[in-house]
Amino acid sequence: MTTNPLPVALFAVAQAVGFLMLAPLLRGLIKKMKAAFQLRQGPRLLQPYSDLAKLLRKEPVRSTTASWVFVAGPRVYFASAVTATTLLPTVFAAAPLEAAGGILLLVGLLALGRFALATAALDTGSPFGGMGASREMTVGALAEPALMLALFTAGLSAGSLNLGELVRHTAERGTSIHPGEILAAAALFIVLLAEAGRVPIDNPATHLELTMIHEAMVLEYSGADLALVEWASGVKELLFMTLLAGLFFPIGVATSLAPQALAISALALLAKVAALALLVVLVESTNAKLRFFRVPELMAVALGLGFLALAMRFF
Amino acid sequence: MIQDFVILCAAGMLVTVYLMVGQRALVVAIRLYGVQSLLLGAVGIAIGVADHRPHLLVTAALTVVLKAALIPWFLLRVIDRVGIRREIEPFVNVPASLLLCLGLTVVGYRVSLGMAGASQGVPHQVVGVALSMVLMGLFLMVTRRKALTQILALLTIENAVFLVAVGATSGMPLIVELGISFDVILAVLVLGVLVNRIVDRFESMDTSRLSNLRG
Amino acid sequence: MSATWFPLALVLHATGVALALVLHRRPAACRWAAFLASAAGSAATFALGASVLATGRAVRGVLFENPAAGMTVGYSVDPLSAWFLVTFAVLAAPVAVYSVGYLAHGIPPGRTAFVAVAWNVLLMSVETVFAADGVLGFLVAWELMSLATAALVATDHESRPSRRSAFLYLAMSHLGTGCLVAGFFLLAAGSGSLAFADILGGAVTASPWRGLLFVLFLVGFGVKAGVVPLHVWLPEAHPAAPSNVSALMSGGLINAGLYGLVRVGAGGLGRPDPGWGMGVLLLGSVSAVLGVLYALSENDLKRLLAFSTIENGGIALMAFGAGMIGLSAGRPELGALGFAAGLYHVLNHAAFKGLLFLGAGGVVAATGTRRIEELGGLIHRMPRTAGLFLLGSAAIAGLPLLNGFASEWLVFQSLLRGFFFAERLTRIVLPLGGALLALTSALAAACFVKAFALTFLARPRSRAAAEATESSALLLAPQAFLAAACVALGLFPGPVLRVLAGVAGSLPGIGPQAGFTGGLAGVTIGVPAFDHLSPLVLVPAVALGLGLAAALGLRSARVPRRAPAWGCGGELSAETEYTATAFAKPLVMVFRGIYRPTREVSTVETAPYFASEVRYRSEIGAPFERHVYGPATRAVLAAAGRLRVIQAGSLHAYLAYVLVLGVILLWWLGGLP
Amino acid sequence: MNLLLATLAAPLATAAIGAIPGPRRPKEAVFLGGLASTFVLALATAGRYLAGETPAAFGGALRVDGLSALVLVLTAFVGLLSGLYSVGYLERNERSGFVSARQRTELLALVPAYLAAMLLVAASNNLGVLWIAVEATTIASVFLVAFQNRDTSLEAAWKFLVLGSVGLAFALLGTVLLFASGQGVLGEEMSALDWTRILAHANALHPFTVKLAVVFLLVGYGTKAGLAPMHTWKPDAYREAPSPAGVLMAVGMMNCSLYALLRVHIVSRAVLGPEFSGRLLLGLGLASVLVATPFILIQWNLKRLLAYSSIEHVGIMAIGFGLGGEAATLGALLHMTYHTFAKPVAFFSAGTLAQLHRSSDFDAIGGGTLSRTPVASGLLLLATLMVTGSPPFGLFWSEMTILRAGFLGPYLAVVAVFLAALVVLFCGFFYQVGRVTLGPDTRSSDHPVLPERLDLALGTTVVAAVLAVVSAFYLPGPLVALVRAAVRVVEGV
Repeated sequence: MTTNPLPVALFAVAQAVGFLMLAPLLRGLIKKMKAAFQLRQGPRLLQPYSDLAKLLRKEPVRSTTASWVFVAGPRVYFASAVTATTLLPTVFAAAPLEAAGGILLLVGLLALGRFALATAALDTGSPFGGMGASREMTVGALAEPALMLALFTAGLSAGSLNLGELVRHTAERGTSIHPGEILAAAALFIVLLAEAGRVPIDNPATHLELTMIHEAMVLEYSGADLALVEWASGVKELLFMTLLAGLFFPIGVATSLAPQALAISALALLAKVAALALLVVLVESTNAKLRFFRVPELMAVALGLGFLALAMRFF
Repeated sequence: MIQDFVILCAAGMLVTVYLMVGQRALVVAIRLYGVQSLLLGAVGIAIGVADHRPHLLVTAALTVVLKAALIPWFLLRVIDRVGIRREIEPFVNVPASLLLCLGLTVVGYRVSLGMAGASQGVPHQVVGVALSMVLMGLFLMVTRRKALTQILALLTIENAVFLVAVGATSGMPLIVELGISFDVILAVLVLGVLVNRIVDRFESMDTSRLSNLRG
Repeated sequence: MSATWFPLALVLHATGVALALVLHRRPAACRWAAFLASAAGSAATFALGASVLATGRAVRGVLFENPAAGMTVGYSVDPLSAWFLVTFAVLAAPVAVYSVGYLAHGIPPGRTAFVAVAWNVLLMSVETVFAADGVLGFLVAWELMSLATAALVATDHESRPSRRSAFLYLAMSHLGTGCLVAGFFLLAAGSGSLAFADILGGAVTASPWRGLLFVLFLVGFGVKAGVVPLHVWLPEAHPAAPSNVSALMSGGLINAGLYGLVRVGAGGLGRPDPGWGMGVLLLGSVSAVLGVLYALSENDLKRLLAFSTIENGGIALMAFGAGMIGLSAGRPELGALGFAAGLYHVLNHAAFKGLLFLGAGGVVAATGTRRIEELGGLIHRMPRTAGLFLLGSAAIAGLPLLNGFASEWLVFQSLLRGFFFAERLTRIVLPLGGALLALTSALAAACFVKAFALTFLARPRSRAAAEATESSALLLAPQAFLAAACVALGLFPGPVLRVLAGVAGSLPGIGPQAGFTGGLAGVTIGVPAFDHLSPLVLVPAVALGLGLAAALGLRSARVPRRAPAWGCGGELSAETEYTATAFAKPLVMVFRGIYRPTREVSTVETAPYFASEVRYRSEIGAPFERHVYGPATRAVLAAAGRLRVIQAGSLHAYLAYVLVLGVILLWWLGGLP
Repeated sequence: MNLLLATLAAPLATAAIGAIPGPRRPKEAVFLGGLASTFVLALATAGRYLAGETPAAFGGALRVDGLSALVLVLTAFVGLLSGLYSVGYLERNERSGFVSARQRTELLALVPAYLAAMLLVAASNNLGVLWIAVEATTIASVFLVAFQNRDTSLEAAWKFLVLGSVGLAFALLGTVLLFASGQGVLGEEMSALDWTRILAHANALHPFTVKLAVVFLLVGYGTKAGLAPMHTWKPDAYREAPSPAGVLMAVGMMNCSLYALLRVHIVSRAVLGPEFSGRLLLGLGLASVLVATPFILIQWNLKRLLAYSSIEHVGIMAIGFGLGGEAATLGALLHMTYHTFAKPVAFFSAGTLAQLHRSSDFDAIGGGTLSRTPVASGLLLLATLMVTGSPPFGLFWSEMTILRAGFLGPYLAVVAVFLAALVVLFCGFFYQVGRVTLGPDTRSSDHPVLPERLDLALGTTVVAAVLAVVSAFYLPGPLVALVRAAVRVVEGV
């Protein structure tokens, strides 16, 4: 890890750009795999890129009651997601901006994005926005303690809450088969489903007002505003998968800057993310969406898993 | 000999209180009070003569004149004016009252055992009687409804105090005693005035009706 | 020089009192004179506090003597006092300026002098609470503080809720004061001295009363700090007062309770027992979670903020609890971390809660209502207030780059850091506390999305809201100041923590080991680094992200098209908007075990199946009021009512008391040897 | 002429002149002049004492030591305040045509007579004189209680007199028993009952008889002081007595009966050690504080509220004396001093409210008096702060002193209960006063309220309030010296 500002900045920009570039691909991949499960052909793998490009060109329409908050929401959401990616070690066992902070800052940045988007959603005067915001904040509030417990389990066993430090520690130690950490990974996976708006918590494909959460929140967005939201959501999903992979399955993470090690690490990461994507698809395809008021129970399961993880890991 | 006489008189006073508790006619109660005061005077005279204390004779004479004559006369006058002759049913009926008074006497005597010179008898006996009389007087005030009975009970307590003063101390300083006697008379007069006003206002001497001020 | 600051501050406040009395017939002059004097007094205490924090040396002096009782009241500003004085001044000075503008419309002109007097007395007493050097001065100031606050809460005494809250506040405070009197005098009985330096220096380690003492202090100070279940007065009293006073109460007065807890908790009674820290942590967690849950369900803007105060007091307590656990485990550096975290949060809370209450005050003044359901759309009419309120909301929600995040981050550290050194049970309790803190923080975010968005965004839901006008500069400038404080405290935690290391180091149980280092670049916890935080590093990253987003949006969004939001074919209006009740509904349903909401739906049907009117009514249960305080009050009153028979008007009964007393005493005498 | 005798004679003469029918103005002038000169004479007497003399009269039956001097000054002070307020009170009633010429004469005669009797109590050095003086106060005050001549006044007067007489009979029995305990030691002349003599022969007295005597004396004078459970006459009497008399009873008489209790306590301590009477006082005091609590919570009348407050305060002082030790005694005597300053404010402001609303019942007054009679209501709130022992007022300091001493001593449980009761009392008192003063002005126009004017009565209240506030921050040096001298007397050092 270097403290010289220029390489750090370059590293950060590179990682952020990498996340931005790959995020639509992940979306496309999941859609494709889901389609395959349903024996459909589905959209092409790169379709999300085209969607984003088109949306970015389109003229946004905004509600007459909306204020600057409505405009700022997607931008802050986007910026927070992009910034969050720089706190994460990916290919190399260090995060570009690990000097800024660790797990807690990452969670904080995600909360900032959620706060911004939920606030903005209430600016249109449409009941959908309010409904979505309310539900999003509910799920978020319930997911956060579970997320924290899972992350604490990892952090406390590594002796540091800094992600770079943490991944270096786990990389040195190798993948743990300690049941505590497996439970923590499971809790984190449930949180991932919630944060990414996946079945059984949310359904990214629905526009039925009684079931949507995230979609309701962003219903009033169009054009570039919508593009930013979609893109940032993709980044967030990728970020969670990377986090899960990095913390609990550190196989292949490069601990040196040797090109070979980096290449292996990159490939390993892609494979892990793909595997997680497949897992998500499996879950999405084999489960029905839960009724909204059953979601807390799922979150309670995640919380319980997190707690058990902590208890098993340290007692 | 003198001691026996004193104790006899004291016991007589106690008996008058028992009799007061035991009946309900107001006139009889007043007369009993008169007898009681007379006995008190006798105690004073006996001790005064025996111990050669002339001032005791003065107070004894005062007692007889005031308490055996003047106050009963004044109270009888009040009764005549008001026209009420009997105490109505007390809060505690007569047999129970007598039983309770027996208990009060036990309490009084138990304490008096600790008095100085308990072995010699007089102070012990006198204080025992006096304390019993105080408690019984208070008991009378608690259980009887007529204002007049309450005054009588109060006077009984006063007599008990004087009994101690005479029997256990061979007399308070004269000037103090005179002051006290004067005050007692004043108090009785004021009480009498109040009774008159109460009767005028409420057309009754039943103090249990005076219960509008609560809480 | 610094020796005269404190008396000077008191003199300035006293001048404020005098000026207010002299000018009571001229409200405007009275406002300016009294509140500027108050602000000057706060400036003086700030200067004093800052100088003590800079030098680390305590400043002492004598204030008042009562020769008849032979009692002396002095002051002694050590770093801990200085920290609280600075915190208080940072809030009180801008609020005083705000008051000049706010009171012009917030209260009847005839009561200006009253508020100005009570205000200055309040400030005087709070400052003396923080600075008192002994039990008596402390108790005097403490009581005066309660009385002045109660008077201010009752400013609008014609309204029943105001009277009720003032009384409730007074009663609860007095309960607390009773505990403190008992605690202090018991404590003093051991050493014979009433000076804090003697009795709160950690010398009573061996007293058999230690546990009882701590409980007494916990209750006594806990009432003021709004600790659940002693908090019942807080959500009533804070909103009932004029908004400037609410800001001061929420941001400044609960600190008095927290101050006391630090004094006794951080080694003041000797090394804490392990149970104390656990108890404080537990109470803190419960306060934080319940506080934010009730805040979330609240539709009265000021009550919402008041409940959130309970939450933030709870967060500070969690940190203190972690610190005490550290101390009892013999790790002073953990103590330093926990207390520093809590103290940092106290300062931050003063800044953002002050900001939010002042903003709410502006809204109330502009619209005449505190009900969120009747607000909305104010961002168009009051853009500056809205912007500042949004910033405050983000800060209180614990979002990065702002101060709420910085201190909550530190509280997390104090909880998790203790994990490595704790005994079996605490080992699991500490991370669990962390999870509860996460929950609190996330719920706070939801709560303040609601508070801000439903108040300021979308359409106005009442005529008053539609016709509101922006607050004057006199109201906005203090808010801007506090907002700037929120940003600065969020971006520079390092320097703040360097100061706090000194404060923590001055506490009797801690000493110089800090367990954290702070510099301009950021904060580092533990050696080797357990975690670190450097918001400044993040600033360019976030700026870059925002720039990128803006650039991406620029291509199409230069002149966006405006259209009414889609209403499924119908027309959207203020009535169809998502309401505050609806916003909180999912969480209310999730936590219905705690809320115990009641629900009442009645329909008026004009024809079968066609309802002309549907009425919906839902209420959140108040379990402590219903199950603890209500029955307790009723029981006391019922007992008092039953005792009425003592004085039933019967002379015979009265005489019987004397008889019974006489018999008892004589019987007892007769039994004596 | 003997200064002490002059102090006692002045109010007596004033009373005699007051009893003679005559034109109003000159009579009032004589009345106020008499009370003022009484106060000045009392001050002079106390000054003599401070200068090192021991003013005495009647061969030592009257004698002024530190405690006497303190009580003399405080009582005369209250007498003067009460006198000023009496004139204002009569003037006000004149305006509304409530007072008869007989009543004026009665008030102008009884107030100084009552005062004279109280001063005699304070100056007495002799148990017999003490008893006679207390009896005299009873007789003087019973007419003040019956003053308004309503049904309830008669009832209150009757209860007051009967209970008072029982108490006095007990006290007399106690006095006689004390005398009996020193048979053959004290002698038989008048001075045998001087406590200077009793104290000098303390070791020769028969201990058990002294115990018996102390019990009766404490219960007896406790009745006059209004210690529970002998307190029951107080609320009735306070409600019925006109406010100027009320304050004499609540402050002057309370101080004087405490004086009597203290004399007993001093004797008892000399003979039996501090525990015996100390514990009794502690018990009676605690009972008083506890008894006052529920009735303040459920009170329905402003003046009865003050009566219960007065029961509370006498309880506090009894607890202070009972705890013993220099600190607690100082606390209790300071409490007496500060109470003397604070209580008149409460009585006068409450009296003004009652007079203007023509009743002291809460129902009749209604809420929101602050908007109808702002000055009196404001003063009542101020007085509430003082009386409930809130800082920075004096009673806070004295209560703290007592509590501090209590927590240092062995009676922790008693002190804890006491403290808890104080908390509840504070809340109850504030609740009741808040109920009257705060809130919207809901009174209907059918029952108009007399307008509040800055008349003599209200002026007196303001002056009393100013004095009370000042006293919290500054007690004159000689007064402090008197308090300290009284502490020495009580503590026997």
